[in-house]
Amino acid sequence: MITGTGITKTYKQRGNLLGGRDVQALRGVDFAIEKGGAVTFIGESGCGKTTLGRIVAGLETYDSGEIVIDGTPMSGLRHRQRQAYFRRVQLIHQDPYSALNPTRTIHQTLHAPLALRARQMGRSKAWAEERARELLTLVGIDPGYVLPRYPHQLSGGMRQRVVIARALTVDPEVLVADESVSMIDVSLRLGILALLKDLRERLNVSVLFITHDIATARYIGDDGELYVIYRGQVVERGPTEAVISGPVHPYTQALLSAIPVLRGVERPGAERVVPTEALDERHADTGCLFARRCPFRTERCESERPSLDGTGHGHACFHPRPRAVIPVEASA
Amino acid sequence: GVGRSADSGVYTTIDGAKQIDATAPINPFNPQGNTFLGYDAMTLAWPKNDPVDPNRFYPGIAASWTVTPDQGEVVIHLQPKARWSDGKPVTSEDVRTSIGLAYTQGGTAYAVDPKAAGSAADVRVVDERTVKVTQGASKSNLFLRNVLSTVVVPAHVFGGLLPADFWTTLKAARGTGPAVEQAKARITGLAEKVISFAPAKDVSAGPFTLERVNPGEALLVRNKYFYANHNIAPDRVKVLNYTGNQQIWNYLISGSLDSAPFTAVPTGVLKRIRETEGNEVVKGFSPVAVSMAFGQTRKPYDNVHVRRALAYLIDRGQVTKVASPEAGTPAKTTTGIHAKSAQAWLGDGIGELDQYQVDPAKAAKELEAAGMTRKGGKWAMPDGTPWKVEIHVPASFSDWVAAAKAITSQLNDHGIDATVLTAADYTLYLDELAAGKYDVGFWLMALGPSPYNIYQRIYGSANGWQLLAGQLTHVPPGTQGNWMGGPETIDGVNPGVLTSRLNAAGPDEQRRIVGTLARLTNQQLPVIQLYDYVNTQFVSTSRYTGWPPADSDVLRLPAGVWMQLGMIKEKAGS
Amino acid sequence: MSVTQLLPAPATPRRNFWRGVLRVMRRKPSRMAGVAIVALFAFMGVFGPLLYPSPLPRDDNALYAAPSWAHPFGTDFEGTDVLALVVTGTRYVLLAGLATAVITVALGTGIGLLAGFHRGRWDTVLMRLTDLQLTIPGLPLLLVLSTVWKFTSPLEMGVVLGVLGWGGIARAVRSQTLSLRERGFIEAARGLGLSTRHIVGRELLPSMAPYIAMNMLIAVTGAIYAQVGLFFLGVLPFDANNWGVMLNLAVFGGGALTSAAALPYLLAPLLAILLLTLGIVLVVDAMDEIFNPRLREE
Amino acid sequence: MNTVIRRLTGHLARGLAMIWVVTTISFVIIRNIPGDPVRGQYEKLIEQGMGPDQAERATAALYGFLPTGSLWDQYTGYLNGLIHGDLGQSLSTPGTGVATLIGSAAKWTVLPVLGGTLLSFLLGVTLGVYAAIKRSGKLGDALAISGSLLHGVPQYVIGLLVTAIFTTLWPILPAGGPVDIAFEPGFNAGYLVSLVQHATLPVLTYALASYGGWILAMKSSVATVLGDDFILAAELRGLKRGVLFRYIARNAILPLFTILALSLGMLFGGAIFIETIFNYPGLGLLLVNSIGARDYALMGGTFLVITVAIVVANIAADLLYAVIDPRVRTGGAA
Amino acid sequence: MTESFAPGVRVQDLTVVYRTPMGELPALAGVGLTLAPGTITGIVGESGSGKSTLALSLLNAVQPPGRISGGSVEIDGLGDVVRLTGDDLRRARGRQVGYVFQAAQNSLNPLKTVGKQLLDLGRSHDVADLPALLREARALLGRMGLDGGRVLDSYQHELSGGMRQRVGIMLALVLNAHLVVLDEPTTALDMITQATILRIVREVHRERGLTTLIVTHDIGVAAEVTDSLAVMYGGRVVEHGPTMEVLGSPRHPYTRGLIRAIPRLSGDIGEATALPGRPPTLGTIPAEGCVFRERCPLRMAVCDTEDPAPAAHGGRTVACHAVGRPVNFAVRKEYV
Ligand SMILES: Nc1ncnc2c1ncn2[C@@H]1O[C@H](COP(=O)(O)OP(=O)(O)OP(=O)(O)O)[C@@H](O)[C@H]1O
Ligand SMILES: Nc1ncnc2c1ncn2[C@@H]1O[C@H](COP(=O)(O)OP(=O)(O)OP(=O)(O)O)[C@@H](O)[C@H]1O
Ligand SMILES: [Mg+2]
Ligand SMILES: [Mg+2]
Repeated sequence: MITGTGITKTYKQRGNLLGGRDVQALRGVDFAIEKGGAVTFIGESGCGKTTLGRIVAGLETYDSGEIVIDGTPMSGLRHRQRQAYFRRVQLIHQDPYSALNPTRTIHQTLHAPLALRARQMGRSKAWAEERARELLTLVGIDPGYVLPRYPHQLSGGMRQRVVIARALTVDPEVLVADESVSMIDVSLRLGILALLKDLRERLNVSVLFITHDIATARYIGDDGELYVIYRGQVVERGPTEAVISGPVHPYTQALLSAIPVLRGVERPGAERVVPTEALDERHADTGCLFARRCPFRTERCESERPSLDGTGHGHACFHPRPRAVIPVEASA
Repeated sequence: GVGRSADSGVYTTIDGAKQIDATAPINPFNPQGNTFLGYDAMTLAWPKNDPVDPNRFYPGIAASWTVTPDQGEVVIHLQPKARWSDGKPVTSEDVRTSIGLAYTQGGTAYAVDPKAAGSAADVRVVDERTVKVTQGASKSNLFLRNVLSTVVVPAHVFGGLLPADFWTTLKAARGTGPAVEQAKARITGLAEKVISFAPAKDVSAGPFTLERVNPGEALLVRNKYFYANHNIAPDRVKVLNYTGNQQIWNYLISGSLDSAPFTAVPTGVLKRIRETEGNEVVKGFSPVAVSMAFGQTRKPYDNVHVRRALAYLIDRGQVTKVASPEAGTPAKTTTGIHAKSAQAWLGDGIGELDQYQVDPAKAAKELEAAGMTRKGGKWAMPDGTPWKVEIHVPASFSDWVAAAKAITSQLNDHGIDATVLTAADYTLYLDELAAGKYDVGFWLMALGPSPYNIYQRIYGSANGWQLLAGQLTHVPPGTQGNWMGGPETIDGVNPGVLTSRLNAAGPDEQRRIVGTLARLTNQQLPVIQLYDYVNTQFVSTSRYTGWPPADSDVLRLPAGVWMQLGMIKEKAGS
Repeated sequence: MSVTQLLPAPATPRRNFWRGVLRVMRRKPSRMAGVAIVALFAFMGVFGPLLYPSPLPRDDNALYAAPSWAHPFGTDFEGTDVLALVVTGTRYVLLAGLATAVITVALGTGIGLLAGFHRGRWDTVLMRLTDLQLTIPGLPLLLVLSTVWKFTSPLEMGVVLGVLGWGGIARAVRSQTLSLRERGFIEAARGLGLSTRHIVGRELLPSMAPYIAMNMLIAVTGAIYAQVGLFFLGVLPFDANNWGVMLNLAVFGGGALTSAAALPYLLAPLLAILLLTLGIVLVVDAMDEIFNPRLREE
Repeated sequence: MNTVIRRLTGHLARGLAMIWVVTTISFVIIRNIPGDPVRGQYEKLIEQGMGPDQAERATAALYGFLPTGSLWDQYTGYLNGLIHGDLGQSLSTPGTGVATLIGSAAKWTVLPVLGGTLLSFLLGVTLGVYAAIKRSGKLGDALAISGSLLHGVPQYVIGLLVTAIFTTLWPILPAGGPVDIAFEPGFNAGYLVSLVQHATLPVLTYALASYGGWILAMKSSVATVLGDDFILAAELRGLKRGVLFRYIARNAILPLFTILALSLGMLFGGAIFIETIFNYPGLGLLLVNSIGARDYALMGGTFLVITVAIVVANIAADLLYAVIDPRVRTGGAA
Repeated sequence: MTESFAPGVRVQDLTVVYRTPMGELPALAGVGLTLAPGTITGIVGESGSGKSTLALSLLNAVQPPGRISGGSVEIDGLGDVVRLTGDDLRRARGRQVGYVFQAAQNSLNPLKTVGKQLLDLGRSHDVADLPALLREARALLGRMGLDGGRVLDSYQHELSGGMRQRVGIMLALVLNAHLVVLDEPTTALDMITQATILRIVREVHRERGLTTLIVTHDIGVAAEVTDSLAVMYGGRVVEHGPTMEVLGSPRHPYTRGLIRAIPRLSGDIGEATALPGRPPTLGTIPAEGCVFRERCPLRMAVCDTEDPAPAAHGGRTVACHAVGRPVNFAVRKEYV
């Protein structure tokens, strides 16, 4: 169980003297990842999803807030101890092409962490070998084929599976999957999504899924939680299915409206929310962060910032209203 | 023809004494100064190149002179028609000012310290064109030479450098009492000002004046007021800069030089030079020899047998052939004197000396006498450790490097392990040599014609004898530049004392001393004389004629002096 | 999973690699020539001095002899065969070159890795140092240094040249490290808790190895040239023969630039340098292609 | 512009620090050089036929003003002088300021260095474009290999070969010196022709020695740009070949300008071999000569000037980049 | 605005090969495709199926080491583009055929402002009235919701991804081209921007009367904007027909599999499944037989030896041996 409260992060712009604006990537984000649960973050480009994922994986520092892993607050710990905790969170990179060392075979890639693991747990070398095969089988590829090969000899889907297998070598509790399927061919995407779902069930790992394609969130687990993040703030949160079928925040609705409709299979929803203008980091951050782009904004929105309310399906909006923005099946 | 100065009336040459530095002032007291001896810089007289007599001269600014037998008093009569290039006459006052300026620089004849041998005690203007210079108590037989070598500069240009009270200060500095040091300091304190003085333009009493200079060349034009203007053929003189011999070779091959100073030259290059139309080689006497010298405090060179053995193994003819076939003659033997002077100094005495012909058997015997042993074809030190002869030379002297390499090759042939080690430059070489870091190094010697100068190179400061303010002292090896480290006396003879006596001795005594020192040097071999330099010069007959013949006594003088003496004539038809 | 699926370990990729090498070589015969040239020089460096009697024979009657069958490049000022001088001089030259390369590469790689990997304050300090090294004019400093310090052995020479020449590599390795660091696999290794030693030694270095190897070759040539140049200028004391000494003696002693007689004496070491450069250029050209990722796509 | 000024101040501060460090290092090294200018001068006088005593006194007078005091005093004195623009007095050319000597040498270095570099830059860049475009052809290959070869061969090899060819085998050009003295300096034909004649071989050597580098740099730069999407995009928009060529050239040459600035700085120090071989009186030769004469002040000064040239070139290169590349100029992410 | 003339395009038997270490391999093998005048046609397919190659072929712009080795591309008013060379070809590009590049993010010269590049374009095509061109460009940009003046004064790095893409479209249309090829116009843009761009494409298409070809690997994108849809696999067009029909009742087993593999917002999650196997690359495309057979649930013996020829089925062209057989089709249909 990992919880985060009030996580903020500001990137200081260095080197670039003229554009010397700081970027507030996260503005007080709360989240909780249950053991074996699934949490999805969606949002537009640049709204802080990756930053959050990296913070959770311990690869990035944060300015304030607290992350608690299994009841232990991280802020009190020394660097080394913290690292040990964060080892339980493994990041799966977006790009399976750069996530594997091109000069090492899959065997070598998997062996390094497993050998370490074997030493830590007092197991034999043979165990490490066996475990490598086990993990590859678990992620659905043939160890015999894959082990002696170099990454460039594998397809994107296979590589992504290898990356997942590598993350599993340390028996993590959480997998952070940042856009893990966006670079994989359409025909193979579902396979990876299904694998992640499968791992949740079989190994009881939780998955923190980061994407800008909401549809994929459904395939990680319909029992999961969905967080819609905008300019570093969570604007809507709730059970995945509930948010998708009944979005109340105009931003969520805009995101859902933008998803192309598979005409012939689906019909567009009755309503559609289109932002009044494009995202611009330079927009003022007084009031509601979305106000400038919101077709439903009122004066209040421009002066006051709504906060995320309640538990369960919550939102940060002064004018929440469900709208039928998502497409419906053509046959229905 | 690039570089070929085809335009008539231009005489192209090189000043062997210095590299041209365009930023330096037109000032003969500055070592880099842009004045050229014989062309625009004049001395009172020009020394002849006599193998034994240093006191023979051609007239310069001085038309004539008289000297007392003990050289106590020199009276100089200036050229009656001498004028500066701005038309002003050259007067006795100019000479006196020049001597005053020389005092600030510390010439031998013009040492502030009265005890210094051969320094002038008094300078008196007799009349407009007559000056009298008297020598102090500590006499030197080189006094005349030194006085006549005085460079004369115009008082109306340089005079301001001397403060009004200069002569009284000088007198005070040469006297006794507490004020002496202060006065001395004031005189020497002028040195820097004199050296850096930069006249706006050249005012010369010589046949030419400097027109302009750039980093590569200097251009001099005729001085129409020169007293012997009818003797001067060229209208202009171009002095080329050089940084290495090979540049001179290049100029010669392209035929652009009318005359070139002494240069060592490899045979192949000489052939090319000769192929150029008009080029001729003139050879004459040069009172310099090169030797291989030993650090006698270092083993095994402290042992005279070892030095003799090496002398028996070195084929000087071969060394010369490799190193300097054109500008050297193999040393007949080691006397410390150039072979040509030796004939005059020693006469038949030479025959009694060991010639050190190549003789491996004798060498082996000498080595054995020194306790050296032969193991597997290689000679080893008496204690059995390997012996390696390391010969040091400065990298910039190509003939020395070649000679040293030839010697090591020969020694290697005879079972002595030998290598050449070079020093990056001459300065560094001298420094390390003086610090006693070398076993064996090359050394210039036999600097005639004065016998004192000859032996000073062997039994002078390099060997521990320091002559300061007329006082001779001996310092132990390894200190104050005593790198040769020879014994202070050998068989009751103190060579240093004898050498310093040469300074003041009369002709007979000089001959006796030289004989003793030559024998001693031949037997003890503090150095092994390798080859004697030949003054090899190049002239081109394509534009000018009237060159000095081989062995002429003007050969060491600049071509400007040849012109003054009326030798150089424009070639008919050119 | 059945046991039969145990595949022989990574034999295939390795064999592919060598096959790739061969193919690259064969594509341009000039590359073969390059390898042959480099091999020739290596051979001369190792066995050259053994091929001739020591000391080298001289012929007093053939000073600066013209090229002939007996002396393909003529003889020098004391009648020694010039070719023999070039061959026996190779060892010294190569040794100093190698020493320099090792030091340059070790220092450059070490500092570059350290700076790139640790970033932050380390990076700032090390990069300032690198800037400094790159700012100091190397050749002038060498000239000045050569008067203070006598590089009596090729190794000493190598140390100094190395200390004066690591900056370029350090900077390049740092930027490589920085870019590799951003690659997922380095981050993943850190996330897995692998040791820094593992990450640097097993993940980073192998990726940069070809790059470093090429730099090393280039450093070797650079060092050889600097060293030969110093000998040529005559600022280094010399005791053994080597190419730079030959150049110096030919130009300043033999008048090679003046008379054709000594020209072969000058040209022989010049040709040796040209040939060695050519060899190395061709080999680097081949390496460039061998290690190019394009080749891995098969 | 703001960016440029801010960059400039930062660079200046760092550049000054760098110069200070280099100055200090060179000061320490130079003061530890063995070899004594006094003894060198003494032996020189002896060789010129001066008597030993006379030579001794003459040198004493000459070097009466050698730097004295502890190393630290000399150092602070030196730095103090530097701050006031005083590089000290030359020992080998007594009475002349180091600054004067360097100034007159620098102008001779600038001429061939600039000429040679620009010539090779133009040549190399043109051929580099060609080599990149004809990458797979025989000629392109030959160009690339010859480029690498010339780039790899040290300057002095080229210098020596050039000299051997043009002054020995086929003597058509003067072998040394900066200009024939026979001509009045100034804007007259004879002087200028002579100037050019004398500079030809050094310029040629610089050009040959560095053009290979330009070929390589330009080739790889063009290859990179050719691989860039916008070139294909421009082609697909039907832009004329000339326009397309300018797109490629401008983008490819941009990174080379900074290298150009840097190499100009480096060349001040790299001129040593060429100036020695051609006896060209520039900074390199000055440095070599000052070392031979143990002229500490001149050595330090020359070294300093060479360093400053490099630092200035570095700054210039960066600013140049900032000025000509809009991505840097307007402060966007590149 | 001039009266619209939307050209038709007929691609016949187009073969494009790339030179690789293993010899010349075909990235397009005998592709036939017709773009009806005034329609938006989409090409979808996985990575490496030859979409970009086909798009480039429309401009005879296949880049080395590739070359068109056979077939023809007839464009109304231009003739066979494959035969065009030199200046004729150059003028056709830009003036008659507009191309929006796959990586439009980097399709602008970083050293020149958009305006300057626009002028270069005008000069290259001998536009006499450059001010008018600028006005037209500003109008187009304004149409796409941008401040034309500001954009023309901007460098590439000063524009966001969506803005760059719109500039790319502007440059493709500003010379009044009536055939526009867009290669992956929305890849690397986020959802909301993508939706905007797609809307613009659709509107501009209608307003200017264009024939448009959109290449994408995202079927959703194609579904949003296209009238007809071609599905590519391994260098072949395996199915082509009206978009609604192709998506609503796919005939080719690959099309079917592809649609089923798309994660969707509505519908039963359990229905979606990934295609087994992996898409072929140039080196792994089978030399003979059906290219899809390795992953095909309907594989038959004939598939191993014979490459199915495209055949018309109603308004559609399908290249599959199994599609001719109603039995199989009926059996499978129950699962769709
Ligand atoms: N290392 C960094 N330095 C400076 N700014 C950064 C850094 N990393 C991210 N940012 C900025 O922080 C903000 C959030 O970035 P982040 O990568 O977390 O967004 P994201 O939601 O993952 O976007 P995308 O969907 O494009 O991946 C962006 O404005 C980005 O420019
Ligand atoms: N320059 C090239 N050299 C060799 N093969 C190439 C080259 N360009 C493309 N190919 C190959 O040609 C085939 C078709 O490539 P193409 O770029 O047309 O595919 P695509 O459908 O556009 O894929 P993507 O969706 O990745 O853009 C691929 O298998 C690809 O590997
Ligand atoms: Mg992200
Ligand atoms: Mg594509």
